Amino acid sequence: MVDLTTRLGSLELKNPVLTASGTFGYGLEYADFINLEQLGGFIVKGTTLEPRQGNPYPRMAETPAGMLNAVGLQNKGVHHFIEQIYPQIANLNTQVIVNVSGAKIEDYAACAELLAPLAGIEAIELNVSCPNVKQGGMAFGTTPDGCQSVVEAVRKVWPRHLMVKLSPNVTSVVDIALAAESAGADSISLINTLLGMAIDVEKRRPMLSTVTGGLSGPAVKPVAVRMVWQVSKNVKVPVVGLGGICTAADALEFIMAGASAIQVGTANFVNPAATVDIINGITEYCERHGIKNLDEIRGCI
Amino acid sequence: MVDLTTRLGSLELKNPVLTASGTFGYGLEYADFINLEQLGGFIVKGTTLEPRQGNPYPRMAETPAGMLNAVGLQNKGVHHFIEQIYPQIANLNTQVIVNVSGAKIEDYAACAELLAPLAGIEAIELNVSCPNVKQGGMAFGTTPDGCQSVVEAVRKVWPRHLMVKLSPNVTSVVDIALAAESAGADSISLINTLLGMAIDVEKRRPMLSTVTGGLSGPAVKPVAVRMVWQVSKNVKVPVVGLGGICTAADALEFIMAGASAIQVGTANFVNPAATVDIINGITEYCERHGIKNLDEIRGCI
Amino acid sequence: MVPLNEQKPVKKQQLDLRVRSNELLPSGLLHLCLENALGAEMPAMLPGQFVEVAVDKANVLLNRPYSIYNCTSDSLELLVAPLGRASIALQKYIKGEHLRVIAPLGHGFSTEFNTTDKVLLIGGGVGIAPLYYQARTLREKGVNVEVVYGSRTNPDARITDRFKAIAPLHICTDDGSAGFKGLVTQHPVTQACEYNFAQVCGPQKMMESLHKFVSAHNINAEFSLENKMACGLGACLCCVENTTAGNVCVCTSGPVFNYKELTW
Amino acid sequence: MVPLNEQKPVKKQQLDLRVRSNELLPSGLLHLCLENALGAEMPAMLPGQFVEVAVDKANVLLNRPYSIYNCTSDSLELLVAPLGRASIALQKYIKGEHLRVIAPLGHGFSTEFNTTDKVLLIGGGVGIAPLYYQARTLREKGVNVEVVYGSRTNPDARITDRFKAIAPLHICTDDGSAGFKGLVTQHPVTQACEYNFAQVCGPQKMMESLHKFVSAHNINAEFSLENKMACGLGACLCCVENTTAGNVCVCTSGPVFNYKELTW
Repeated sequence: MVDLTTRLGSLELKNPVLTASGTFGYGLEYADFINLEQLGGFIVKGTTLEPRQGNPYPRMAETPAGMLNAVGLQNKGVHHFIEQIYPQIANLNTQVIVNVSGAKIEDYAACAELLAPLAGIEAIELNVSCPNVKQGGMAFGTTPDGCQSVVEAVRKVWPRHLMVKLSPNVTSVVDIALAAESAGADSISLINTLLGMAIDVEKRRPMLSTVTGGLSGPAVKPVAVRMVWQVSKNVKVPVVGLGGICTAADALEFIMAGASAIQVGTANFVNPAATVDIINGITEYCERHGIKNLDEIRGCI
Repeated sequence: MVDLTTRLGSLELKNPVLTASGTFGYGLEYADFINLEQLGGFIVKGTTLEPRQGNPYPRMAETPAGMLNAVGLQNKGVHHFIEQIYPQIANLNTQVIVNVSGAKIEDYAACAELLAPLAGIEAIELNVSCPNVKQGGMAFGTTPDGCQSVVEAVRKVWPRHLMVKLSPNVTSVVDIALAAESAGADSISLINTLLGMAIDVEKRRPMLSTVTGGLSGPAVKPVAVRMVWQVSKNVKVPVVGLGGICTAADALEFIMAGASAIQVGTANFVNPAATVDIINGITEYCERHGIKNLDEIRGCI
Repeated sequence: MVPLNEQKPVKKQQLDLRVRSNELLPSGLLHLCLENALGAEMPAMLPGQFVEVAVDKANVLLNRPYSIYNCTSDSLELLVAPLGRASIALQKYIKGEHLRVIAPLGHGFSTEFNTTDKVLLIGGGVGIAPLYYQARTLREKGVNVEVVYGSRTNPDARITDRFKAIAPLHICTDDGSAGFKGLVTQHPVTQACEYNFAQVCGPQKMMESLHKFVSAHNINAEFSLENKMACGLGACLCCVENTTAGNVCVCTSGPVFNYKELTW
Repeated sequence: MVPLNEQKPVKKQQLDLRVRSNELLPSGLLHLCLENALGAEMPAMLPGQFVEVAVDKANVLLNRPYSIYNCTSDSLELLVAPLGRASIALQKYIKGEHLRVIAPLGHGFSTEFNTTDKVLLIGGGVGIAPLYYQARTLREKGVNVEVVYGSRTNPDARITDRFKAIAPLHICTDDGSAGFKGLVTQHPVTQACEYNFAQVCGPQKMMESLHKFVSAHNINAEFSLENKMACGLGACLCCVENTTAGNVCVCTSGPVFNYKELTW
């Protein structure tokens, strides 16, 4: 019997499969396709203190084995989440993690503080890496100091598990991860999207209203696995890997590279049951290889 | 009539299509498939002062819309190039550019100095961005200071066109480009490969002998176009774009993003006539759109 | 938001469908007829809803949204303009081959009307596709419906015959090769305004000019949009339309919008 | 480097080939027969050389190298083990479909021998593929040749019959279901050493043990390697083998190497 139970420090997951913020709505969008309670957990879309309209259309371009997006954190704000969404998902028997984003340090902290009283929200994921907002977002994620200051501010007001999501658009992701860890992160998730761009050469204009956007999907997986491997060898807190995971084999790559858990992102757009397929695939792999617990292979590279 | 003649400062190309170093051998490997003199030019494989055996096998892994390599600059050294290869390609009516790599600044300079007397070699490309050698290579390409010191040293001994090839594995590629420019680069080429990794989960081991390697191919194109766009908006010297170019449309994306010329890399492995197909495709595009000279669309984004 | 006639949400499903027929029509449109590979009934779908199709042969990452041309208890028909990489690859699917389809998706056209209502369906190009299923549905409900179909050139009899069998069809062509020569907006039936509800699907330019027209004449209308989308489920937030209620997802709040919601 | 018998370089070409037949043999191997889509003659290829095939249906980036099972003036035959993504997708190609093929590539087996020479070809699994073309070539030159073919289980008659028609064939199977039960190294014909040249293609483990054997018995031998490669043209430098001359490309210096070059 395979036991997929996964511990991220204080946070217990029934299996290592989470969903990436911004690819799974509030979970409810996928309830027709899967039983949400089968997941290790799901991370709801980037939530900010104030509502945000996001960037203008067009926001999406498909690229080879990937996609660019420029959503720009469209969301109805943390109050909407607390009042309208939380009651619908609070009682699910799975971890519901809120992705917290912002443009200013105070906004991150205020947002986290508002979430702190919510029973059942055992973790937030701090998005210091969104490439699609002009201020904040990725700016905090590209220097150790910037990262540290946001994490410290949120650490003061958020009492439970604090996951920090890093940008890959840096020279040394390990330095940023160490800064997040020293500032009190309980886990590190990576990678957010790579900054990219595409042009419609027939129309001679950018594919995105914002010109540049975030690249995700299978195309980025090799970069993501590399960064997860580098970071997990250098921090003590658990690492959550994401970037192009579509199959159980993809998920296992991240786990062997050192990830304690993984997030499924773009694949949710292609196959709404991707998460459950991956959970089943990991179980099947473990049975075939006589693995009782993922600790046997985690970080084996 | 479409005129594809391209000027990179002092360097004149009959069209903007070059080949990326390490993907086209010494050109001769492709002579069965294309007429090398149809190319704007070709950049021969990374050449170092001393011969290098490169990294152990396995050196390659295919990834979604991309490939990882860990060749590690295997080459027979600059003396071999000068004595054995140069005589075979010197008289071709196309630009032959030598990619110069090294582990130490003195090696770069010594290598460039040995090439300086070679008539017909109008340009070298300085590789400050190879991810697959332990010392040097990418290390020089990830800080403005590192980049500047290599470029300055080579600038002193290399009298003709000096192209500097940058790594994408940095927080701000513009800062590196500006350093290269201020140190005397005549053009900037980018991107070299993204540092990536892949794992064989059935065998539970890395796909590459070196664990990490350089990611190339269509997967990286959005990152490359973005960086070319950023750099070309910020430097005065011409920019040469590369990263996943397989078709004329891909090449035109880079040109619209601001590239003066482009390099075809991984596509040479898939279609040995890719370069000529791209040249023909650019001409066809220009005819269809009534474009007489690529200046009309260059940097239009 | 001006609500569309209320639509009970239908459970979304991933379906394993099999090609029953796949035919390239003379006009260049592709007519694809799918059946449930498992022999089960096709789930109920509403006119104006759409489906997402995984076009494996296209070597693309994302599924592609196509509107529902027709749907019965055992078949789903699509009418596709093979212009993009995925839709071109759709031509390669032959009878018996399988396609993974997510359906039904989105909010369709209003279908509840009074006997005094007169509905005009206006389609341009491949935008005619969802209007057949809508016309059929309205006729089955006894609603008074006519159709204006704009096409660059003489449209496929295979398409027009189906419409003619159920409702008056008015054809416009750009080149005058059939019916009225001119744009759907200029067609006498459109201009006469003897209808109190228009339902529209077609190229952006056509829809914008019709939006102006119905606004000026105070005719209630619905427009079916086709913004580029990644998921079709309301998760990716890529297909947003800037409506009177701000940016909303075309895939879930639409693809059909009341004209008063649109800020064109 | 110990030179192979001299081979005049053959011009490499990109070919548009058409599937003449594609059959999955009972053993699970795929037998693909291709013809020139332009009606032209197949370019001359040497036994032991290989081709690169663009398997579009596999949705992979790189071409795949396959050894040449047989080659005539109007056909190219491949024998493929459908285990990887690309080779599995090769099964989907039906008669009349096209494949882009780059050929011929690499340095093949030696074919110039004296009448006193006795050549033993030893193949394991799908490694038997290039040995048929080699056996045929040697027989046409009147060279004395025998074949040892190791297979997990009873091999395909479609393969063995072709060999039997031209040379003595000795079968070994792991499970004893046909011929000698055991490894090719253990086969009496291999052990007897009544040959002065061995040409080998098969799994790495088998080749290494034969390398040890021929080295111990001072029998001249050639081994065909299948290192992972990107281009097949000597440009990517990915498929290197660490030989006595250092890292050399299997795609151009090989795939066939003399045993003295190999550092196993």
